[in-house]
Amino acid sequence: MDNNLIVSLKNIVVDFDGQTVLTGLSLDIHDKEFVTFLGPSGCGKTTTLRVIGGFIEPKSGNVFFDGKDITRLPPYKRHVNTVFQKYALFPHLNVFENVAFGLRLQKMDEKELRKRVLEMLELVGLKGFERRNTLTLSGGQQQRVAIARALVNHPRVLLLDEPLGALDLKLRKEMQIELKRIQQSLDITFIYVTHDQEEALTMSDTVVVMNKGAIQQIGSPQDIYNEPENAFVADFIGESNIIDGIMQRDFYVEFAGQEFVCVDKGFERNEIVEVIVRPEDIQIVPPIQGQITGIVENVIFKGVHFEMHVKAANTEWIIQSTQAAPVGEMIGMRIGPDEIHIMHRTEES
Amino acid sequence: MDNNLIVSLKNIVVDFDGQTVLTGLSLDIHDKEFVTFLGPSGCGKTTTLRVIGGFIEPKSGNVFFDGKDITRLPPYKRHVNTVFQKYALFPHLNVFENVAFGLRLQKMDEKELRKRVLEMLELVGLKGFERRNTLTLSGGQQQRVAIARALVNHPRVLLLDEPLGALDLKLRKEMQIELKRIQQSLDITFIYVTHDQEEALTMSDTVVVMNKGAIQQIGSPQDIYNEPENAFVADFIGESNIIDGIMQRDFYVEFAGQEFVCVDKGFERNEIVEVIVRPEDIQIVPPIQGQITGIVENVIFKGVHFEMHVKAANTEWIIQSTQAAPVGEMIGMRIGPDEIHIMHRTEES
Amino acid sequence: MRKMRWYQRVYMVAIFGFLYIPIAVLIAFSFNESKSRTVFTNFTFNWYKNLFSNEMILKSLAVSLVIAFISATVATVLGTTAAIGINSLKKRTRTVVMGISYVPVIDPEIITGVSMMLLFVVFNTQISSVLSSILGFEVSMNSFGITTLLIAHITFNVPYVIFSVGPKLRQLDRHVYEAALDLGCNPRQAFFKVVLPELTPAIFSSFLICLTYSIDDFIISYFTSGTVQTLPIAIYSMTKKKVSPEINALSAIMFAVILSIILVSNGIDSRREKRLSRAARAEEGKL
Amino acid sequence: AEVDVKSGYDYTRFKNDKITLNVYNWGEYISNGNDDSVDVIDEFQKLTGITVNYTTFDTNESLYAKLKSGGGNYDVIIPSDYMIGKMVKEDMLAELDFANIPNASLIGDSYKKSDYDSENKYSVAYMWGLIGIVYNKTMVDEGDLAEGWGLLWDEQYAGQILMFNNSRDAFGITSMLIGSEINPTAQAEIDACAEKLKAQKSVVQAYVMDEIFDKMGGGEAALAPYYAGDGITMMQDNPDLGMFIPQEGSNLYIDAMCIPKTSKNKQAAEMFINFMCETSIALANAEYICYSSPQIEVPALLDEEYSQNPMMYPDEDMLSRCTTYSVLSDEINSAMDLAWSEVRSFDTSGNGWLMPVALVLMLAISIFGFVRKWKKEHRNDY
Amino acid sequence: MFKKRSLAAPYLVWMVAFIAVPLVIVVYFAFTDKTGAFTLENIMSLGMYTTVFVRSILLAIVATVVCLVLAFPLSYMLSRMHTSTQSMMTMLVMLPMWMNFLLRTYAWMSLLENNGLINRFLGVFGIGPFQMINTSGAVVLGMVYNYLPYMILPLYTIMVKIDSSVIEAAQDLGANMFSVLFRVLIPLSMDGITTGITMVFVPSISTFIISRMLGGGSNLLIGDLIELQFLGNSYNYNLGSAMSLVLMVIVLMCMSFTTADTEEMEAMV
Ligand SMILES: Nc1ncnc2c1ncn2[C@@H]1O[C@H](COP(=O)(O)OP(=O)(O)OP(=O)(O)O)[C@@H](O)[C@H]1O
Ligand SMILES: Nc1ncnc2c1ncn2[C@@H]1O[C@H](COP(=O)(O)OP(=O)(O)OP(=O)(O)O)[C@@H](O)[C@H]1O
Ligand SMILES: [Mg+2]
Ligand SMILES: [Mg+2]
Repeated sequence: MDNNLIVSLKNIVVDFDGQTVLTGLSLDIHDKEFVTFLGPSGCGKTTTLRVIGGFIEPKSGNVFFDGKDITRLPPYKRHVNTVFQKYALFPHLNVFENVAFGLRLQKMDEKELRKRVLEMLELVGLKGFERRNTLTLSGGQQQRVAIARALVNHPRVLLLDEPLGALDLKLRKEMQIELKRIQQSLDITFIYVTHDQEEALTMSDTVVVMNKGAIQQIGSPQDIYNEPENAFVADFIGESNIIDGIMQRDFYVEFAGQEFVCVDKGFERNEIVEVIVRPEDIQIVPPIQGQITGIVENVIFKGVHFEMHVKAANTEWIIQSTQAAPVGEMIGMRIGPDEIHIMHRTEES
Repeated sequence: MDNNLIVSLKNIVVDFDGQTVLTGLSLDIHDKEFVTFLGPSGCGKTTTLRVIGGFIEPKSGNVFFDGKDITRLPPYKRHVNTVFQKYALFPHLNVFENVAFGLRLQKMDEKELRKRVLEMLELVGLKGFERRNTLTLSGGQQQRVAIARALVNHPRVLLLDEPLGALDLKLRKEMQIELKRIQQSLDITFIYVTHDQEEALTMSDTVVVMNKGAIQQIGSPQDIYNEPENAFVADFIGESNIIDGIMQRDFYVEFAGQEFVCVDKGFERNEIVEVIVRPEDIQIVPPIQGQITGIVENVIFKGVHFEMHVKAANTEWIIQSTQAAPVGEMIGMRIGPDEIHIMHRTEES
Repeated sequence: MRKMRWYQRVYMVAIFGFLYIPIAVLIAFSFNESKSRTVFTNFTFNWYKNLFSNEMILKSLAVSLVIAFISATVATVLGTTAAIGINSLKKRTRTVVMGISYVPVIDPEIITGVSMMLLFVVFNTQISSVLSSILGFEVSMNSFGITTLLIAHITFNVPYVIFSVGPKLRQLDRHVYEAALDLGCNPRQAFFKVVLPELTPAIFSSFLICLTYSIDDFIISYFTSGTVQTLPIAIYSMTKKKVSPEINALSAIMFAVILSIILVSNGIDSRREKRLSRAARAEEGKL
Repeated sequence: AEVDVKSGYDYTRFKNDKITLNVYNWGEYISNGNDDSVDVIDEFQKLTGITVNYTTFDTNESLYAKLKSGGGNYDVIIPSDYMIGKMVKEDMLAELDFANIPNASLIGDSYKKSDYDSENKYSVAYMWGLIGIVYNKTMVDEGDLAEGWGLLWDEQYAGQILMFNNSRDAFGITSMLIGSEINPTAQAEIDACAEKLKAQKSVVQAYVMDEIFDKMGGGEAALAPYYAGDGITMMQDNPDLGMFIPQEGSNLYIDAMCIPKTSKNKQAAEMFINFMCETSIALANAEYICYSSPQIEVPALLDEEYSQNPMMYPDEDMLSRCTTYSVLSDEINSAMDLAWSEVRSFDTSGNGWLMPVALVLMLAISIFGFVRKWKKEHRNDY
Repeated sequence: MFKKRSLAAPYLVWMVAFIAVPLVIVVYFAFTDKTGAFTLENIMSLGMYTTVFVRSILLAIVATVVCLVLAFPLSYMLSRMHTSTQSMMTMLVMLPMWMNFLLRTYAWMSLLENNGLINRFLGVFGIGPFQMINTSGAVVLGMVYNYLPYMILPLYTIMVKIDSSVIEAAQDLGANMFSVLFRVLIPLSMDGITTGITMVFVPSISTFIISRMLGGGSNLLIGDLIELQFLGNSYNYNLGSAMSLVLMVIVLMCMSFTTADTEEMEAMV
């Protein structure tokens, strides 16, 4: 086992009323990492987090913390703190007391406590808000209080469940940067849950893509974006053209009626595969130069670029480009070997 | 007056409790157009729509419909139907009855009514949902019911107040395309309200950008994006670098300590102006080739591209590019004459 | 929101007039010198003076207050614990228990009063002797009085507590409780440090509700009071006799007290609300 | 003001026992300190150190109901003649120890050993009086007074007549009108009275007891039968009022003080009774409530205005025409109650259509309710 | 969430002893005679009082309908006011309820009497006097006055939840005032209407104070009858219990039609 592992999940299974929500999930999280669980609604992200936090006992499987099995430990005995989706601040306490809550339970000496709380409030940028009622704070500020309240206990691991879900776009961007800064300055492990792929890509060291209670891919943001392991991941992270193809032999794939050179190998001969091409990776060229030709059906101006829907080889292709071709025109499309991602077919697709 | 005008607003002023919300707004809307009101929250978009719908009587000014003054006409006598922000479906009626509501009021013959309603449900893709309780529908489905309910009356103009505001991203994209399709297939006028710039750009024939109860710019999506008339529009539509500059003479502007060639003229000599540059319009080049040099402070992977924050000439620049420069490196930036947009300074900025 | 039309205003004024004219009449005639309830002769404060030397009224007021405080306190404690307990019951049992709890709320008061009275009668005549012989000492309510009144008042008050605390308990953000656990509270500590403070407003307001219901109750007390006179019973016996404007004086005082309590509590509330919203707005402005 | 009590009686022996006496009396039936009168209860408390919990009832029957239910542990009650008899019969009253009530000797002999308490063991008379008719001179033609009790049935005064809200008095009056026995012994007599009472309903404005003070005093009604003493009190307050005793005769009632068996403070209760028989107290009460006192020393001390009032102290001729209520047999009693309820709930107008209308309405509501519920359940089926 | 089932125990004991058992006793008394033997006579003899029952039901229905008609527009207006005004107005609606209802009813006596304020006032214009007190009309008026807030509040509570945009949507689709009222407003406030109806109907049908004070005691209601059996002239527990039982059944029947579920009840408490 890796030495700097901090949290390990081994074959976690969780049932709710007979319905399996986590199907034997295993995962290792390293110390000081920023790990993000990414996945569609209902895929089990929150559940996984609650298993780590101790709010749900898995039906089977084990949770290890620092090498020790903590599967049956109640939440209040774990060195893990949580920032809840809707903050869950104590409404009857002011900002200072909210943050001091955990320390007071430890019966910390008042002077030390003051120091720690004020320090933490300063860290999250809420100096001077100590006496404020939490209800009078804006969403972003409440979020900071929730973070300070969790961090003041010096947890080894901080769990964050869609902490920015309720904030508007602008505030969210700000807080993303802020959170990343806090994580780096305190040097602790963050386990972060979101269903926003951009957020996941922006902040994480490691992204864990989940679907239907199972892990689809674990990797760095760029791995996940550029080398999705299956169609689900590809589709979930950014828009994709997903086409059926036939792997003729190593480095050669046929799709849309053409043979393409690619960089993948190790498939069976003539295996039916899924070919994934990002919309921005398709080059528009004059029809004669194109590997595939198609007719532009629809052009949408998206500001930074145009999005075109192109009918070619019986498939609708999405192409993003800074240059628009007029609707109805025949265009050629070129795809480089690097831009072709080949995957085994999954049942779902 | 234009022949195919359908709705005209003339100098509309609306007060709420003495606070002026619309400050003499005038606007012409053509038949069969897809017009979008775009603006930040509280700028008066909903109010404008409600004036057209007849729910608010303006303090002064007139509303014309097909050339007739309808300023004092109650809502139920206008040939205009509305899709409300929160759908406002009748909770005590099922899907069929919701859609049939308007027709029943016209005492339409039952057979004809059934036909019309089912037709409309088919159009919005809700065939087979007739007997469902509206509360059991998903957001997108409710939205469709609301649209069907309005459209079944064959209005000349359909008003839509942030109809997609409550939907999640994916559903929203789907519905955008759907709405556009419906508008085109029925060939009626849509007046659409949103505060999402991408949505506005994607769907509209004409975008009306509003701020503080006044119209800032009217134009096609591309006009608005590429030729913003003022800094507010530029900033609101897409991300922008907005820098103070000095217009030295026609076609020459100085900013960030450099003189740039530009395509704008007609400013006073040495007038202090605002210079707007889109993040994707800045080219990264080796430092010696750059018009400006700066140091990369921060790189964020955004999937399609990287976003860099670059400190140069005492300003923070945002640059979007598919190539990332590493943090801390000195880079050069080039901006072409076409990419420089120059505006008179407004008090606000 | 549109301005109200004139006929809407007239309507509102008419309804509120209907609601308040009797009270205005009561109060006006509390200052009437003569005993007449319909002819105003001269202005005087005498009835107020008399009121405060009317031992019967003062005594029954005291009885009412004592009963109200005790029964409200007991009902609040009993009801709050019950609400928590009921909330943890299984759904079936919960429905049954809640169903029975509704009975005093739904049932006409007269039936509650009568049934309690019958219970006490049966207890006095049949059960008390049996109980005494079993327990070996005398168990008897002897006759109706403070005890029976208290039991009756607690009984009709408890459901109100359950129904105002219960929903609050269910609305309570589960995550707040979990946050407390997360920060190191054991379940017991979490209850007292987080859940209970959250419930306090509901508990307090249901205490106030009990207090007012209890002070105001006539019908149930009427059947269960025995020799004890609560204020409403005293008022009832006054309305039957030569009516003296002391009653008017009493109602004027009660109205003033209630009004000022409401105004004060409302004032505090709205001032706090204003402060909160102002602070929130200021924050938004800053961002 | 200090009141005089006869010496030789130790009123202070319970001073330190923290005793509370529950006294249950008719409304407006004691001198209470208003209008410069003596506050009898207060004087008693001051004198003896005993606390009095004084409450009131308004009919003999409600007193009986309250006592019977165990609803009150009263120490002194003041029911009327026939009710005392009933209670004696049902063994509800305690025998008095007259050693503790020496003043009982001051009660006139004609108020002892009456029919209701033949051995004079359970009661000490408090007041007595006749039932008369109170009328408003501005509303009633004095010539009509000759109609006697029939005046209360006179269509002329429809809607301005008040009537007793207790069965015994209502039936008593009626029997005097129709000339039957005031203490009925047969169902037929009761039925006859009940018929008459039903016939009266259309002219009656309201059935009341003590509310009469308010209503007659305020000129709300023209005619009302009531107890003579109260009538005199009303006349003092409103000079427009007059009162007379009909020539047919009247009921002579005696209200007497008793101690229920359940009393826990019998000696103190006896002390209270003794106190009430003190001349000064009896005088104060008689002056205040204007009833006739059975205490022999009182009449002489009363103002002439009172002592010469034929309403309070009628002449022998009148007295000979007056009867006292006696205890009725159980059957007659319950027959009377039943008849009375029937009278009260009897409605001459419109009960033909009331029933079907209500039924239809109820039915409509139920169907509507069912349909709604059914719909609601099905709406949530999805 | 914090769970502890045992906390319900004291209340359960209390509930059984003081809510359930008394009702059982009422039923027991209703079916026995004075000696404790089973009998149906009590129930059967109620036939004699049909008129009283019918009258009570009728008066209660009239009062309920009047309350509904008066309260509906008012509640609607309240629900469309600014939030700050709303809370003040609901306070104003509730305030009279805090006064002892005996006192309020008593005040109506002064107003309605033959020499009362209303007749005096009308007398100034040479109208009247009218016989108002001691009539069924006065009883209904007393009920309406005392229980009107019970109708206003549930209606108001349900109406604030009706989004203005739903009403606007109806107008938008061509509904004029009447269509809006009957096709949208009334169906949507149905829950409030039924709650209000129960809250007015139940106390109206069982009152005995109002009929005594304003009805002059000549129009007996069920409440008066029951009171007569327990604390009044008649003194017959068994008959009284039978009457209570019937009243209870009437009320429960109405409840079963009107109140949909427990949560609505909670909302109204
Ligand atoms: N307490 C519960 N009882 C029953 N089912 C539950 C419970 N909590 C979660 N579930 C179910 O478990 C599944 C996973 O839920 P979970 O909350 O982990 O999803 P999530 O990935 O966090 O989704 P979201 O992005 O919507 O928060 C869902 O299908 C949900 O309905
Ligand atoms: N009924 C009203 N009473 C008072 N002020 C109002 C009312 N309706 C709107 N306003 C005010 O009018 C201004 C414009 O409101 P409007 O609803 O038109 O904004 P909007 O552009 O639709 O904003 P959003 O995107 O948030 O819906 C706001 O400042 C708002 O507070
Ligand atoms: Mg979740
Ligand atoms: Mg809006």
